Amino acid sequence: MKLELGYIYIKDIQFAEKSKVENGTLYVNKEEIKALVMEDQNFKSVEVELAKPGDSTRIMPVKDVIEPRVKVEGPGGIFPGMVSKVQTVGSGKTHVLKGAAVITTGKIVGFQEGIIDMTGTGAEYTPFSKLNNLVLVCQPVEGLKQHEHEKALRFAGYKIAIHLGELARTLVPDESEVFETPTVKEGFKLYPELPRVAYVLMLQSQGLMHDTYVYGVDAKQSLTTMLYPTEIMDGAIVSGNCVSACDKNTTYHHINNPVIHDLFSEHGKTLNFVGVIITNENVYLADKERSSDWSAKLAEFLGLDGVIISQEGFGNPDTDLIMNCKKIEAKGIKTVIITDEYAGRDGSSQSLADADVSANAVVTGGNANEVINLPALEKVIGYTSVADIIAGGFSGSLHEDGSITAELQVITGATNEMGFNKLSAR
Amino acid sequence: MKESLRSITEQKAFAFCSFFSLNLIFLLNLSIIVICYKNLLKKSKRKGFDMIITNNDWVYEKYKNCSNHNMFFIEGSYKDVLIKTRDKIHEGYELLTHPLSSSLKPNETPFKSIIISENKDKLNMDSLIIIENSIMSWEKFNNEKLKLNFTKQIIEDFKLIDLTVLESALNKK
Amino acid sequence: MVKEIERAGIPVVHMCTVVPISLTVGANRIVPTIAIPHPLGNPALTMEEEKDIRRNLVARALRALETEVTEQTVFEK
Amino acid sequence: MIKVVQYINQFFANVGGEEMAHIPAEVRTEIVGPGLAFQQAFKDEAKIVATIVCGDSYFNENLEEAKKTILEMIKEYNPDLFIAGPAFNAGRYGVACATIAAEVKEQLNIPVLTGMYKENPGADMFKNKVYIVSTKNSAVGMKDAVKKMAPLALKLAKGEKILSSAEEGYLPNGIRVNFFEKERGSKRAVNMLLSKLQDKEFETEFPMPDFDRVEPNKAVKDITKAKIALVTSGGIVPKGNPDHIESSSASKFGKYDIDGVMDLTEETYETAHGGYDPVYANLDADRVLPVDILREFEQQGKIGSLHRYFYTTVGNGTAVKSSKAFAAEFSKELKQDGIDAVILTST
Repeated sequence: MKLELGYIYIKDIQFAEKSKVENGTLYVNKEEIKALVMEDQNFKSVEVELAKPGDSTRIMPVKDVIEPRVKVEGPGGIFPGMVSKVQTVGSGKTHVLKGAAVITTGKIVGFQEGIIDMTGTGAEYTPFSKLNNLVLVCQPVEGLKQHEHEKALRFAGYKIAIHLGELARTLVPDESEVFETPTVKEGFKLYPELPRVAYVLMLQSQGLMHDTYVYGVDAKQSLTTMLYPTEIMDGAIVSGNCVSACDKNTTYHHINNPVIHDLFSEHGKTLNFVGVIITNENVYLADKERSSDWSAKLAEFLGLDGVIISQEGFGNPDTDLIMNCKKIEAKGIKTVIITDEYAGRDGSSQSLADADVSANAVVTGGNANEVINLPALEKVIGYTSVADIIAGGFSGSLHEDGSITAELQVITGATNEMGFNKLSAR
Repeated sequence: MKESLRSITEQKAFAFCSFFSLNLIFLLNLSIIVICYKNLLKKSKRKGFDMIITNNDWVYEKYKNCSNHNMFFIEGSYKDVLIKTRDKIHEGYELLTHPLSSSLKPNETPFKSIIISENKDKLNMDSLIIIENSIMSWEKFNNEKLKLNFTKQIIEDFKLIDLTVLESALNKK
Repeated sequence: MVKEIERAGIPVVHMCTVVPISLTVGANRIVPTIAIPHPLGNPALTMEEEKDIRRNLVARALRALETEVTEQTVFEK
Repeated sequence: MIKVVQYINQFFANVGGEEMAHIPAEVRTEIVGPGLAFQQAFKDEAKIVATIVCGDSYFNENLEEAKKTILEMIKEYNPDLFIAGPAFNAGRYGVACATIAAEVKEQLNIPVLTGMYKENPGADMFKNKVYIVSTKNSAVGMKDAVKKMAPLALKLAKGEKILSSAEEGYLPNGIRVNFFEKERGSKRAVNMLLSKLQDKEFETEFPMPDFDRVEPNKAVKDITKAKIALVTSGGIVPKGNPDHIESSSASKFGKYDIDGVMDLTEETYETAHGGYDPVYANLDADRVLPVDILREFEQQGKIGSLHRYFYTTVGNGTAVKSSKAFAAEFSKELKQDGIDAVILTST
């Protein structure tokens, strides 16, 4: 399967009469976006705001971050089975508004967290402070239940991202990149000497506000299975997970999965990137056993030499991570696992809730309990009072002057477990 | 841990019941339990089905009369639920759901529901390691006492998340 | 703990319920016991029956101390 | 100007090799051996005002005495910073450096720094107590060691914030500190996998706990003559827990006299352990500490005798907290009391 990504680099975002992309600036008609969102009667009202790198702006609580893309050639559309029809994506050509993003924010439940600061200390810990963001602040109608509210917000984000992506359909990309994954047979023929490597991608799947969708299917209902890496670049996986801001994967993380990109950069040179094994992190322990059994079985069946495993979330996924690692190593397949840590505010506690001697190669995204101070910023998009009951924060977190003292775990994407950031710990 | 005298004697009675087959002492103990603690002890017990240990009244109300689950309601904290689960595992019950389910941290959500198997057996190593690590994780997070002022709405949100996360496992039946 | 006693030159038998942990911490002579809250007894039985179980377990521990071992050994009976 | 005292052994002070390892501690006011390299690195920010030279054998064989005299010597100069070594892979020298550094830090409360190869026994013993810079395994690595130790030493003396072990070059000490790498996590993972696949050396960013091995002792010749001692991590203590042993991660162990005690009863003994349901142990502590049976065996001549004292602590939690220090201490006592074998019970 072969896919060409055409990057249209976005350096600025402005409101304007007509939505269009012109020499690096994304112009957005505010009313047009509002009208689109309000098509969903679950919403009472919506605000549309801009947040650009360096602005003295704080966005919270952040539900999801989505990158505008459009399929210009090849079957299917972005977010298959979710927004577009169910069709196998991942081949042909896709254009990307690289440097832009749609951010959804909204109070689904009182305690939800997730901060993006566009400047100051907080900006260093989230990749989204470097993007030109269109932020949707949606108010639900009275009495809307959490399930419906979460779903409405999720789809609002996708809809607007797809709408903005359309603006790039006819543009000429500033830069293109081609990704190709051979079939297993071709792979053997093309790269007989290279080590066969796959990526085991663990998806959060624990229930309301903890779910991930693959071609529209809730991951907790699926057995471990395979994807071509390029399918993920067309939005085959989307996030419905909005708890534990620092290590949940946003839709932006999924569609720009760093492990996939870095494995492709070595593909055909030092390794043969065979594909992606996706597996879930269910509450039921028997599911954890079954899913990790299947990951190991698939890894063996594909004749792999090595895998990279990334988990998502805190606590119980450590058990799945160690199960996947142990069982795959037991097949004689070498593993490297990517995780983050909750080592306490002084860094002296046990980082993971599970451990095994076979997990001897670990990459860490940092200690999420580290306390940081976020300066007061001029503008806040979203709901300021939430910071008081924000995970990792405490009532003292939001000071009168608007500054916040809280743990790193309140920052969206801060200790991402796909290895999206450079933050680490020793 | 707010483990009152009531629940200690309740544990002893419960342990005796599960060991004896249906004979006089069992019935005697059961009746004693029923008489003394009927209102306090919102607990129903049928053999052969899995058991939900919870301090979330939404879970209790919803599933107390449901045919294929026993309920063990605890008026206490997230940690009390973990400690009760650990004692059960020490007695040979098996853990069916992960005690650290959901991404909510142990010093944030006050509610936790856990399912254990009803069929007693030899000590289950995996269950033991998971419950002990979960208790250590609870201790680790609660080094920092979060001074969170929960409104009624937020308490209900936490109850809802605990219920829905539990149901993502219950629908397995 | 068991390793430090062994290191001090005193033969030691580790009577414990969770054998895998005992192996992990390096015990060389291990006797598996009944249950965590009551390793050398069983409250469901009479006092005499409990003492009998305890007697067998302790006897087995003494036998373990009298047995030469070259590696970690679990004395099942 | 930061005043520094450095500790080195007989070899680095050019007194001699193993044959001179017995020399007691002495003070030199001129700069000696590695001190030159350190002084150059300090330029005028710090000055080595004295160097303590001590033989490795002397230090390790007269531990208490050596520690006391060296502390006195150091106090005289009341330095702002104390440096020991670097010891590279010299075992006894490494243990001496780490021991004296920890002692100075504890007693004199001044910043201390030492350095050695990561496999030096001194490293494992003290890396969680004092900063130990990771050096090469021989004196060939002196230049590199000073390049790492000098700046970190100055930072410690000036009370500046100490960054992660990866940035400052000290051995990981169990305290996780965040920092920004050059490459993103996924790239580091790919590189790590490639090294692992090619069986090249790589460094995990989060080490999993592991356990070393101790060989089994010879069996007891004649159990009927043997003096048996009881030890437990199940937390059995006299009623009321007189020494207040904590219910988890205990900070002490108990030593209790059971002379004449034939049976542990609900009125006399209980458990302090917080890691399991205490009901059964409180009802009859023999279920954890089999005193009743051992007394029976003692009378029947099946064992020589049951030791007068039993030792107890609380080993709470699946990852059994290595109460290494307790066991090392009471094992010495057991040895002195002529104990032939120990029965250790755990819950």
